[in-house]
Amino acid sequence: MDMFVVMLALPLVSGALLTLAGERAWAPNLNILASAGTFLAAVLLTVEIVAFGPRFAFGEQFFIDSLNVFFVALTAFVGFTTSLFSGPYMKNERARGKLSVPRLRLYKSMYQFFMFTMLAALTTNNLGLLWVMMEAATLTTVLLVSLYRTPASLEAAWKYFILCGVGIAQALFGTILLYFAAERVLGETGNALLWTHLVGAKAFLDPTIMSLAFVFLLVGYGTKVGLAPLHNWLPDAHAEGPTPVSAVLSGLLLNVALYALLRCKVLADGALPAGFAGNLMMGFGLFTLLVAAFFLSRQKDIKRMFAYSSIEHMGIITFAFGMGGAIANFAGLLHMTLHSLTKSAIFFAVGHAAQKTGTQRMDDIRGLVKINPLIGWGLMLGTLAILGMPPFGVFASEFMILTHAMQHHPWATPLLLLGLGIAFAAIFGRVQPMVFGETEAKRLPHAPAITPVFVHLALVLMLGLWIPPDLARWFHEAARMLG
Amino acid sequence: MSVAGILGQLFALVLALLLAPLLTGWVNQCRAWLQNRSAPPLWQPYYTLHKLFNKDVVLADGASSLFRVAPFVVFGAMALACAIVPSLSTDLPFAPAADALALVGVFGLARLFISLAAMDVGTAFGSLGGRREMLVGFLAEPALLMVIFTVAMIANSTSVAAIVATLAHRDFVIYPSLAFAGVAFTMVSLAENARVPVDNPATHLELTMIHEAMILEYSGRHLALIEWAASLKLYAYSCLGLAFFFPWGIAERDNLLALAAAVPLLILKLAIGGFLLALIETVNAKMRIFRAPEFLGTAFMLAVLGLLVRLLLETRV
Amino acid sequence: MPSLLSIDALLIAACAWLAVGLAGLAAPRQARFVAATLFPAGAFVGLAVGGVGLFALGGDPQTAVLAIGLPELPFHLRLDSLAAVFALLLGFASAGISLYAAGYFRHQDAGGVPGLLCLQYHLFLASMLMVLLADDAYAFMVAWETMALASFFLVTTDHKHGEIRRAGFLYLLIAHVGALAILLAFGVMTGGSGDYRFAALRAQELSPFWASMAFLLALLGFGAKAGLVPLHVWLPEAHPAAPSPVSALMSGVMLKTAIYGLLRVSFDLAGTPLWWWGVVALAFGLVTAFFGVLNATVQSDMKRLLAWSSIENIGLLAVGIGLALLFHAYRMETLAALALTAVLYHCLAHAGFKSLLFLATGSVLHATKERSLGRLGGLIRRMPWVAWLALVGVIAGAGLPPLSGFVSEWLLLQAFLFSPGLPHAWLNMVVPVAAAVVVLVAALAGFAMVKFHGIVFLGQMREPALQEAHDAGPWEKTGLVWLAFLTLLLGVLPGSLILRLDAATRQLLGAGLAERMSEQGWWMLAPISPERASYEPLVFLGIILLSVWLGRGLVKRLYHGRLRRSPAWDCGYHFQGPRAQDTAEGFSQPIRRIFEPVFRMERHFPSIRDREPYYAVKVEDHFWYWLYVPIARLAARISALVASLQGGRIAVYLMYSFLTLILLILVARP
Amino acid sequence: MSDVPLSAQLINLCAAAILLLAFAMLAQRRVLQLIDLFALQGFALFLSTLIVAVKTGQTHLYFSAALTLALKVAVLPLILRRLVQRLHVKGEVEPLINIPTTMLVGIMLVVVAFNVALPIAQLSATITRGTLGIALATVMLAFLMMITRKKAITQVVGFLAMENGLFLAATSATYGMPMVVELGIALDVLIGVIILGVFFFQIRDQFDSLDIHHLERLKDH
Repeated sequence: MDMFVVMLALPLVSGALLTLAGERAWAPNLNILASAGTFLAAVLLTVEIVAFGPRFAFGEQFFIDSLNVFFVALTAFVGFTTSLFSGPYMKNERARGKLSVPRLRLYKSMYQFFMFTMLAALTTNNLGLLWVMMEAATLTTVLLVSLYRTPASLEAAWKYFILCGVGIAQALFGTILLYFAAERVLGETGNALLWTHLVGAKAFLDPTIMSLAFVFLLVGYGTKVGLAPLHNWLPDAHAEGPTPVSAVLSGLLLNVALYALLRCKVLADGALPAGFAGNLMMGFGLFTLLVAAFFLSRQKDIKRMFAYSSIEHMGIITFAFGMGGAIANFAGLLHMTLHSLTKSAIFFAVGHAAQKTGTQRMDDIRGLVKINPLIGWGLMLGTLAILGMPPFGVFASEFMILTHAMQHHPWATPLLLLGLGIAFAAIFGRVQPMVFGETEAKRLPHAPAITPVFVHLALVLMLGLWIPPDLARWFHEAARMLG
Repeated sequence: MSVAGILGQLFALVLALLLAPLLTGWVNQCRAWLQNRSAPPLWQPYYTLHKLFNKDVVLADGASSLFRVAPFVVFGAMALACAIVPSLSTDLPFAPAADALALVGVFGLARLFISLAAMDVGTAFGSLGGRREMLVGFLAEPALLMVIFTVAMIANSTSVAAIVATLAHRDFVIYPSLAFAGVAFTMVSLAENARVPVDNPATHLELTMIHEAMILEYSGRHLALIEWAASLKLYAYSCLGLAFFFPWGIAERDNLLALAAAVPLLILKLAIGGFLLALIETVNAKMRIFRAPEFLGTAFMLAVLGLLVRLLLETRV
Repeated sequence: MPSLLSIDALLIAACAWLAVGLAGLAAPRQARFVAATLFPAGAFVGLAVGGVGLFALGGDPQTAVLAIGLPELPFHLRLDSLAAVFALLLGFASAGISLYAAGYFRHQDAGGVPGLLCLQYHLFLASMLMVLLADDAYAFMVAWETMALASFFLVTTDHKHGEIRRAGFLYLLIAHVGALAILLAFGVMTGGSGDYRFAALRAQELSPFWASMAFLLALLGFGAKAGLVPLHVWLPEAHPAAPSPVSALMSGVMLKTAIYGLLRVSFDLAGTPLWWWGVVALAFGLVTAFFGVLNATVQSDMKRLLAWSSIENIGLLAVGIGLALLFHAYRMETLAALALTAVLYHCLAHAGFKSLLFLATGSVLHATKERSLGRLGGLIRRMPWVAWLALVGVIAGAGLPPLSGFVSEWLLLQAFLFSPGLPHAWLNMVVPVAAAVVVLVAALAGFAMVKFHGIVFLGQMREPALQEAHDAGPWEKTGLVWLAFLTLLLGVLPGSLILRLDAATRQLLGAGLAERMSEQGWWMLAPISPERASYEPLVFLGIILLSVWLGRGLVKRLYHGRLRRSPAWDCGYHFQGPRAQDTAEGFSQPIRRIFEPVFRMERHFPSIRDREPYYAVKVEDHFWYWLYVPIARLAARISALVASLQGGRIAVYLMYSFLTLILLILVARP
Repeated sequence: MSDVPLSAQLINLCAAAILLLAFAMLAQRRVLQLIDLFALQGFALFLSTLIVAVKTGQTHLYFSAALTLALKVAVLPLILRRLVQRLHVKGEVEPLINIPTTMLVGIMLVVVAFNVALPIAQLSATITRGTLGIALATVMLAFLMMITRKKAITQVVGFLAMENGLFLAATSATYGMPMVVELGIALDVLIGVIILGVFFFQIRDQFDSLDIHHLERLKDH
């Protein structure tokens, strides 16, 4: 059985099933089961790729190499843990009367469709299809963001839809330009959008067209990544949607958008003088980091704050890839991985915390360790991890990024440190009083799923102290592919 | 370390223990004369000590063990100080035990204990006295150390014996820095020994006193030891001043004749010093306690100035 | 070649600490098990660490590479003499503190899960050990930040109180900013080679400018951890907030790791120092010491008083480092060794007596539930053990002979006495005068210490509840006695230890005091020559003890030993109560008056018209208002400006995208 | 111009018509007329795609043309008109910036777009190279329209107009994207519009209006 087909088919089929399922008793379990199956298939696929090297699927339309297979595994993993988390979470939401049964159904099916779009976007070999899947991902998540149908969630979803729609339209224009450039080299064979062909011909692509194409792609996918000043949709969407959605938005969607951007950067690097794409990305990255850092201190809503934190980290990662080179790319990939794991863990903890206290306003959340020590410590450790405190792994990647920047772009280091310092002050100053202190506890009807939080954090801790050699090798290979 | 040296050291120590109350008595006598009072006998301090030793110790109810230990520690510290300061000879086997910096430490240790003891019983006077003593101390101590710095830089040593040996037996050179240091030292000595204008040993007026306030609860042998220690302190300071600024006549190593000559010379110098002290106490008025920091601050500044003069004028770079 | 290298032994010790900590998680709520089994085990490991440190002093540097860390940069470890000195400090000080903690945490009922506390505590110890062993920037940073993190959790153990949370936040924030500066310093020191092993940093030849940048960044980073003014604001908040054993660990040991880092960078990694580095360190040190001690004297909370006193001591250490750097820069290596020995010795001394004092406050706190000096007093009658052992710490803290504090101060002043020999036209005049400040600081420290001991332990009890106080338990006593013993040992036998410290100075400077000192007797401390200066604490102590003993004996023999008790003299006014004693504020009134501009004071004076007249004084830190408040305001202003980006209007958002696009199209040309 | 084949001339004409319609939309205040103009633009797009298909003989371009006709000329305007009627959107659309200024900015954008496209067009082998500039200009004008309009529904029309511009670029300038991609794009657009429709109802339920100034609550300022 082709694991790749299984992996893509499972979410698609179960999504359809869940749409039809109605409120059957097995529906939540199907959601988890499908996610688990997808994860399993992804693991097997990863093993296969690691063992036998890259491969195609569906003709040349899909291509799995060492760069994307790991993202596939990561996506499937976070998708799986998020589905675990969302089980009790959504039940509690239902019990609190925030969601009706049809909405729950919508949530589950859209969740599976979303997973499908993510996995398809990651594995497709066709840059046009990549665009299509990104757009589809937007569409599925728009419905998820507006799930509560509150004025605020509608507004957030509307902004998300319009801004990302417009943004991604620019990416389409960029893709068309790319096709335009590739056609002149590869001819009208229909292969002109296939990555495997493009990458071979990248040195012959016309620089004038490619520079314009890259600008459009950067603005387009950059909107989705959340680069400032294109980020405005992101905090709204994260704050107003259900927490599992925030977790996958931060943990997966941003990664996939960045992945798309990276693929484009490789082509641009081949066609354009060295540093053109990289400098643009470095500039955006730094600007994003600083803007997000200053935004952080003004936040009152906990999910909104962590959304800005995601923007901040996307800035760091973009900066890292902008620098390029083996170490920086390695660090960027590592940081993407760690950010996904950590941020989703944080959102899990935040979700439970917000449910327990009945609010997302940080000033009203106090004494989480008293309410539930595991949630409290999960949030505390997650926050410290995302802030780059050793021994958690985020520090490892930030260390590599910082040291690489010091070596090659010393001017940027003070700015990076400024951003990190301000972010630390802002986030930690907010989280600490929430975790500690006194409170009146309240029990929830369904026990929270804490395991995903600590599984994620344990992985993050491990990566800070020890990166398995196989993983390191993969990172190296992927980093080399990125140039 | 010779037998003669050890004997000389012991002799100096015993002499200090014996002479110290006499010096106090002498100063009191001079002061009485200068103030047109009829003087107490020269031996009065000895009578007082004897009387106090004979009396029972009356301990305040709350007094702790620290209160009882303190007089002995203070006495021991002062005895040590007297043993280190060369009064007769520079051949002191104990001298390496503590140099001039450690000497200041000894005084500090005594001060710490007496202040703590003062606070022990928990009367208003005691803590007031302890606080004021520490106030005087933290200002006087640095000034004293700066004086020692100046002198130590001249002698290239902090060992008191070595300093005296250098100063006494070198060709006569005028050190302007020593003038500053001398004035500062005098001011510090006045403060440290609870003399007018900083303190008045003869009064029990609560608003002004320092030393007496601290020992208000002491009686019997404890008080005797403290009074004796106070005399020893005055003696030690006097000898230190003499050693630094008028070192002539102090015997050198293995010179018994000089040692024999040093004793009368020392007594003479102490007598003159005591008279001058009485004179200072007579012509000055006790100042308000809040002026004391200014007084001692001046001493500190003068000492620092002395050091600067030493560095600026007397060293060749 | 020994079968078990010292570095392996230390690694095993670190693992043992971790294991002890994790064992705490196994039974998180069983205070008795955690306290009576795990903490003594930790103390035992501490003793072992100290012993290994002592053994490794003077040995050849040993290295190890662990299989963890980054793929290109696994953890490099190295144990050399400098690290050994601090391992010695860590081990022996923590042994006493852990023993004490075994008793203290047994009945610690307020706040904190015992098992969690145990984990954090031992993680803290293990990470400090790893800081000392780290031989590459990554390992160092990981250990350094883990140490900060563990201590942060310990500080916020009792997180019910808002002020403790704020203290913890401030602490971690400044520690983190400092860590970023340290990281930057390492980055600068690589000189663009990208090699972060310390061996590579050592080999790197830096231009004077970059070397100076590295030094200044290190001073900033380590200074933030150590509490150099103006980065000290967290210290008087965080140290008192922690449970007392933790305060002891932080003040006694953790601050020294910052000193270790500063020594490591400025003497070992950054190359030959420039002369003005010394001046910078000296200046910061002087300001810190002076500001610290003045604030120590005016505190009304016993633990804050000690915390400020720690700032003072850090200042003195920085002064010593500055002096050593100055001598080192001018190649006067023996004198540099003298100053450096003073620094190392003071680290050890301070670790002993400050831990002792903090633990004593722990006992007081435990017995009385009271930290404010205004409500303590007379505890020597209920807690004689603690009071007398604290007196040992107080004497050492006041820098008085014959205890440990005096030795280092004495060495430092000796070093100052040589500063006129500096071959620089004005340094040789200014630096000796700096000694005046050091001396003033030392004298003021005495004032603070007398205030501490006198008001807490002596006098009458200011509150009736204090009658209920009880002395420390056996574990606590053992810990206190151990630390007092160390303080005494360091005080009376400096010579032999300084001979061992020689290995560290020799490693950093290529010169030491040993060859001169070994000529003299072991009881004697004469770093340069006995004619120049000498100190024999044992003789010193002997004379004092002898005269106390002789005095007692003789007086009893010649006269009598009679003793009566009667009420204290009340001047005929028998309404006097404990309230008539000096308060903490009253005691320090002269200091506030003399040094008024140094403090930011808010005073309320009673007036005739007041219905209920009262006097109040609040002393605050100027630096808070000079430095931190403006920075916070600036950040808030920028944030407000940036936040206008997110104005809520979708049309404006679209315009941002549009303008970005247009701008890029027009500007970004290959 | 005589050496330019007729088909190319026709395509250029269609492209020009699309640009003209884009300007007209920018100037149009009434919602229903705006939708009409959008449908007209879709028709022009259909024509140009058809001509390219005929000229090049690529079958999937016929398919594209059919899709354009179905979606952009028939279905989408129909849905939009329905929505406007069902939701009782007022006829007048008050722009945020007055129309003459908008037009002025629009002209400048066209200049920019042409300038940017010029070097690329010179490289192009296809005869319809001028259309790339026009497509870019259309995209930008649509963008401008979205920025300056207050109603949610006009923003959507702007969004769709932008899609038209992209489609023009995809078919005319490059003679069509691969089939899969075009299908995908079309599907996305369709789903998007359906979701939008759902949205409109939700928004109106919540706010009793489709004015986007209700959607300005989430902010940090």
